[in-house]
Amino acid sequence: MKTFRVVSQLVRARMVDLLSKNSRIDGRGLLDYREIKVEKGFIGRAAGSAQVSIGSTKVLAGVKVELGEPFPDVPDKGILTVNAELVPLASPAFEPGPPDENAVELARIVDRALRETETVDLKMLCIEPGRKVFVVFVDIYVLDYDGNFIDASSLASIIALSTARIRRFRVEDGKLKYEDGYMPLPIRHIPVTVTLAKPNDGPFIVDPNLEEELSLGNRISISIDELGRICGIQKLEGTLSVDEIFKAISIAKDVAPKLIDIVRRESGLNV
Amino acid sequence: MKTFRVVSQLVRARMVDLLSKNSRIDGRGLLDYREIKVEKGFIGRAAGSAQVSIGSTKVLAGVKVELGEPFPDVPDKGILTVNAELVPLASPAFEPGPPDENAVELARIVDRALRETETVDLKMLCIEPGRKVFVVFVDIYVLDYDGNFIDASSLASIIALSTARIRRFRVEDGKLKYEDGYMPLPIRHIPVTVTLAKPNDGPFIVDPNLEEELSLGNRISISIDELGRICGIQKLEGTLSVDEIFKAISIAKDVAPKLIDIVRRESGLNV
Amino acid sequence: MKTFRVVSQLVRARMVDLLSKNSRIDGRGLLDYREIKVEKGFIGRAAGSAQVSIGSTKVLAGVKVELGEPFPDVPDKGILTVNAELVPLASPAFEPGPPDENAVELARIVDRALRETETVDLKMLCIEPGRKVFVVFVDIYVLDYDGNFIDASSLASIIALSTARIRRFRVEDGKLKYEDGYMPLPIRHIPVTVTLAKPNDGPFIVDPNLEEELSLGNRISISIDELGRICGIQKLEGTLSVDEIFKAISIAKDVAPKLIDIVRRESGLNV
Amino acid sequence: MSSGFVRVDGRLPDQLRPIKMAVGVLDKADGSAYVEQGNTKVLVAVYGPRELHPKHQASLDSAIVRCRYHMAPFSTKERKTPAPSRREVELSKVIKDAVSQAIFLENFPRTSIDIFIEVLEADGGTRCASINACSLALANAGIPLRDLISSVAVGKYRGCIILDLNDEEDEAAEADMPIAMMPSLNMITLLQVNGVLTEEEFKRAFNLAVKGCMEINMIQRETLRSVYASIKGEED
Amino acid sequence: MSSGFVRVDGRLPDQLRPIKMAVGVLDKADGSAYVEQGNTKVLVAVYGPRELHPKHQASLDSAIVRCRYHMAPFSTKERKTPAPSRREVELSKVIKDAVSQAIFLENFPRTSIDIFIEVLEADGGTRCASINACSLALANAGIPLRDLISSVAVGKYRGCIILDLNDEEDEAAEADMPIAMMPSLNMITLLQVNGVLTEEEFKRAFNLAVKGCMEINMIQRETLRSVYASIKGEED
Amino acid sequence: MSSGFVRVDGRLPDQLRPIKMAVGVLDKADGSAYVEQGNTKVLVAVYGPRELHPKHQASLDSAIVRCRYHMAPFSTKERKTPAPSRREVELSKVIKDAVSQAIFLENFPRTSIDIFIEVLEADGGTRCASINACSLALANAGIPLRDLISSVAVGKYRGCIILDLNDEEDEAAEADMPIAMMPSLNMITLLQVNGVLTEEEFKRAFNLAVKGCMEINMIQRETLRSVYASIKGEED
Repeated sequence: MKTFRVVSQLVRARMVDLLSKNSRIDGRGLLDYREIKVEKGFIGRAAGSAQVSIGSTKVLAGVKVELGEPFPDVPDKGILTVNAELVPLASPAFEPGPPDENAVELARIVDRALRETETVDLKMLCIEPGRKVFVVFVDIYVLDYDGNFIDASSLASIIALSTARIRRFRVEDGKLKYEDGYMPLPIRHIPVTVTLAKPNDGPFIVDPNLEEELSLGNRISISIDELGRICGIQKLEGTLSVDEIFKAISIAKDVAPKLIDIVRRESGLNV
Repeated sequence: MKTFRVVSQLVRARMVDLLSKNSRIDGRGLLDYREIKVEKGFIGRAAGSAQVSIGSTKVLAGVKVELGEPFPDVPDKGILTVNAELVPLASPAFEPGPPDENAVELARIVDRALRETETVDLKMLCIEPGRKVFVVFVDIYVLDYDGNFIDASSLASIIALSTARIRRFRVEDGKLKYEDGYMPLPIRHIPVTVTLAKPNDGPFIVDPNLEEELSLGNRISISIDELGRICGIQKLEGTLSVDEIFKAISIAKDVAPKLIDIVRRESGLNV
Repeated sequence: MKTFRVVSQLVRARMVDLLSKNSRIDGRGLLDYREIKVEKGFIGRAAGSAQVSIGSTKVLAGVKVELGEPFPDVPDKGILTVNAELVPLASPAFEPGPPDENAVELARIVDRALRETETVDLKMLCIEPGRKVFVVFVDIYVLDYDGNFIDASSLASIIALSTARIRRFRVEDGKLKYEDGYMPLPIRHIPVTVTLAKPNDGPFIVDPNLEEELSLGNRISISIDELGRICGIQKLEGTLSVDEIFKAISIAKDVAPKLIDIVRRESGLNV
Repeated sequence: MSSGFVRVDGRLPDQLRPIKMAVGVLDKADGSAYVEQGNTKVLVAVYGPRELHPKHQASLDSAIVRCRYHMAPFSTKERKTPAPSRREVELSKVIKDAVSQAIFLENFPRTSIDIFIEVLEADGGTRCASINACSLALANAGIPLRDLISSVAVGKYRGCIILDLNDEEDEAAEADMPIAMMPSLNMITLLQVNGVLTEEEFKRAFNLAVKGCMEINMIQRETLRSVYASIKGEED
Repeated sequence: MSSGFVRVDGRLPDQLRPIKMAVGVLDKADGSAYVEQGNTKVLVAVYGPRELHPKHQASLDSAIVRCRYHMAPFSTKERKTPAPSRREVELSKVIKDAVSQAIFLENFPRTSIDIFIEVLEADGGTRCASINACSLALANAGIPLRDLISSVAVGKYRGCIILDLNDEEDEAAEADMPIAMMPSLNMITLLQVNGVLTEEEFKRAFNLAVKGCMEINMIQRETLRSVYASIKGEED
Repeated sequence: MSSGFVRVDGRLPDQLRPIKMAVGVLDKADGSAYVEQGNTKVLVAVYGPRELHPKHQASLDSAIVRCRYHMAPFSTKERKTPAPSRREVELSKVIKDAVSQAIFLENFPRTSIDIFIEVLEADGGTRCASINACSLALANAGIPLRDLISSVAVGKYRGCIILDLNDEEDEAAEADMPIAMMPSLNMITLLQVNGVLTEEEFKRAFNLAVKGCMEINMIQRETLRSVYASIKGEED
């Protein structure tokens, strides 16, 4: 990533000063997300898709389901694979080419929350153990980058997965038989990710915008599922004290249900 | 591609002035090719090969035929694949490395004319549908670049294909049986490509040399087969009016038979 | 490789002057190796491993043995493959990335001596001809580079191979059956490599350190096995006269037995 | 021409698919546009004119245009791997060649104008939709243009010349021919023929394509006008 | 906590594996360290602060840190191909983020500090062992540090919170959580959770990890002290 | 030596294959040469001395030589993929090392001399034919040389030492040994042994190779002389 335009010292000072008064540069409360908009299903060639905007950050996630071979060490499970691209449309700081460390980290954060909660029941996607399974591809496209692409990507991915429809099938003696109509993927949980940032001296905020990301120096992403369980943490830039980390988790647990409700509303998912 | 030595304004002005008098900087008529020389079959390890010189532009095409698997969507056909390399021997502007956009465009122009006319009868190259077919590799090597590598490559490719010899075979119950002696590939058509260029105000020429390519600004490649059919067009640099395009096609149709005659003469092909 | 710090003219002059008096800048005799230390078997996940230090040059070689398919042209033999990495820990001149020409040359020099002498009896590593064989991977890691990584790599590789242990197996009707315990790889020879260098006017030395490599200009690596046979030569930088080459071989034959003794001592190999 | 032949999606031979266009859809890009033609969906961002790194690639007397046409993995029937295919490399070049013609490059020496195209869904005509979107995105970036560039494909399908092929038609077509033009200047900036056509068929197809470009040009102009009007409205 | 639960290798839940540390193990690097935790073995070299090429990547007001975490082909159960995996790319980044926090980067504008990590054998906890070694190698290179960084993983294994997982435990664990901290400053510089934990489990695990880091920090300090002492000894 | 042993192609053990050489065969290159030895065909172009980009790779006190040995996909029995193999990387290096020795590099500081080799057909001895062609192409480019470099391989084939192996012989040989030398200076610039030889066999093989190089050198000189003569002729 190229360096971003530097945020001026003045803006940074004003931002920190406002934070000390529990207020933010764009008028939000400390623990408020920017407006979240969801548009789902508009990529007809994908099994599922969702475009999530958080303020002017915009992420499109698409789900494709194809046949493939299972991994040798888990012969009786389908495969889930998450890929992220920071396409150069989204920011003057993104460049064409294979995923850089930021794109890889993003994909792996989203992947881990889905994988560790067993959100997609991969056993249901096995056709012939050791030979043929369904492969679920989640492709994340960051289209417009104004900060916090992690939460937007995580949200777009779980909505795309939980609204995806594949051809109805059954398995008979290890053979795949398609039936009429469509069915959802077997989705068991709703993990979402909450990203927090803070200045060295000052309170946590959630959903940092780009200026805040560039200014505040300390950032952490926490994934929480609908049972309130921690299903992923990634400390990003900076340092945090032990107490600050406990505080961050407590905030994330408070905030996550709002994101989970969005997923439930968009998908009709009943978990 | 690195930038070429710039053609001086003087040369360019003189070139355009001459063109307005229906004359060219190297004395050719507007619709004349430079001298075309063909040397065929000199790569013994290739099934077919041809080196075509057009003036000092020199292209070597080689054909190899190997066994492979068909594409899943056309299980009963062999495979034709065209690859082009602008090797750094040919020009100070060419650099080592994987094919750049110019090499890819060249390969795809040649490929399209062969593929769309079904010049190689790929059905004849199927051995066991869905499992085993012959793969025909056409590899284009631009060895010396003094303009118009497209026509030279197209000509070298069709001559290499139509003079190629493979071991005589028959297919019995999906099994390949080799017989004594050699046989030609099943070649059904003779597509050739005619490239034209023109200044913004001035007439078309065919077969631009390097100085003309760099100076004239507007260029188009038109593929024509022995039936007079258009089997490929690629507008290259610049812009052309509707009438100019119709004019270009008309010229290409007039000029193509001379190239087709060369192919017939070299290959003995009777189509 | 980036350019190394240049050795000062003064050091170089002193070095050549000393050589003319049969003496070296670090006090060694012309045909003496620096101290050679071997630590073997310390990578538990490798079938065999050896770290060889020659002075402060340090190379770690690891051997892995896995199942794979034989090459089509030698269906009844296992596979030996040698890979070398000049990891950037070892020198300010090494950079991360795929092996450069120096790493490739190193791997191929070590590979050739092992392959041409049939040091590993690959016929013994065939399980089912044409389908299943053992693949022996030798991975060379140059960890600290103070000159002469070729001899150190060659020595580390043959010690890692000759001390490797794999699960005891037998083959019954083309099926692999594992038995209790471990067995060595079938090692038949002990090829080692001796690298020599010389100034344009002056005598040969063996085992040049980094300063000598950078200063002396002419270098050659000669591989010799326990039968005194030449099993590989690579002239590296510079030029040598015909007589000088004969001289170099004669020195290498004199010096090699000391290296071969080290291998015998470390491995208990009885060839 | 519309001789009773009805197409797989019910259109007449000379009928475009439904079109949606929008500009300024991205926040960070200097200009952007979104175009839908039938199910084909493309998003384009323009950055520039901006300083070029590395500098030795810059041109002393004009801007250079860089263009990347890229397909999202979920845009195609089978998932597309993200690494650029040869087809994408070629289309990046021909789109760049087509679009550059409209830009006053000499106004911006030593700079680059970077055009990034993402095909979000591919159902035929993606290069044409891309060019239409590029044109809007360049205008949206405030880059002065000789003319808007409008693009559409025609083809020969079961012997009939048809306009604006979708993917199903494209795959079965005897020939497919995308063109792009500057309608006011009547200049062609892209022309490709994939397939076999007689000269007479080519002329008919070409004329139909020109007619299609004119229609698309109207929609492009309307799209920009409505944005401009709304901006003016806001200013008032 | 050490409630009688005995682990695959006989350790108690809160027990570290045997640790070996050494510094200055490489001749050419500006600083280096070797760390063994159980069977996990890592070697780290530091080059810098040094001039940065290409120069436009340099920062005018601080050093930049570059870090490569790489696994030797023979370090893993199945041979690892030398090309960097996505996992290695991510770990390079998180280790860089963790370690940079301790360096006075502003002291070395326009330079790079390059950290090269080779995992020689991987038996769990490689990123933590790497961070421990980085810290020692930076100190060995004479680069002034805010604090040593100490790192260890904890995990939930069959319902029990355990310290310093080996590979067998890691693969079977319900959750795995590497942390790194600057113990004197009580600041966390790396924290990842892979797996599912309740908030209460997280707190227990986290506190155990902090305790582990403190133990490791003692060994790091002892390692540096003994070297320093021996150098002093030599000087005398 | 030529003890009645007859080779697969009917040659005597110490007999070269038929050789064709030509210089100035390419129009755009600064120097070029084409060499055939038996069925092996190589084409070489030289560009330079020319300015080097990026400049930080340049050397202040000499030219640097860059060399690419590359095989055409149709040059080999099985089609070769265009991406460079490890063998091609190694041969690029050893050919560069062999050829550089003849060039007065110190005459052209800050420049590069770029040598591009394409093997058009490979039937054994491609590196030697390449070196022979490089030498001619460098001379053709007007670059002053210490001496022409001449190269040939020898081998041990069914116990017999033979000269200038073709591919069939090479694959069956017990040892294969390419050498290159500057005959007037009697200096060896390339020497490789692939295979197993006793010291006595090595000496016999080596002496045969030197003899072969001398023969090739005559043909190289004749090739250049005839060109020079014809140029002189034209001038007259």
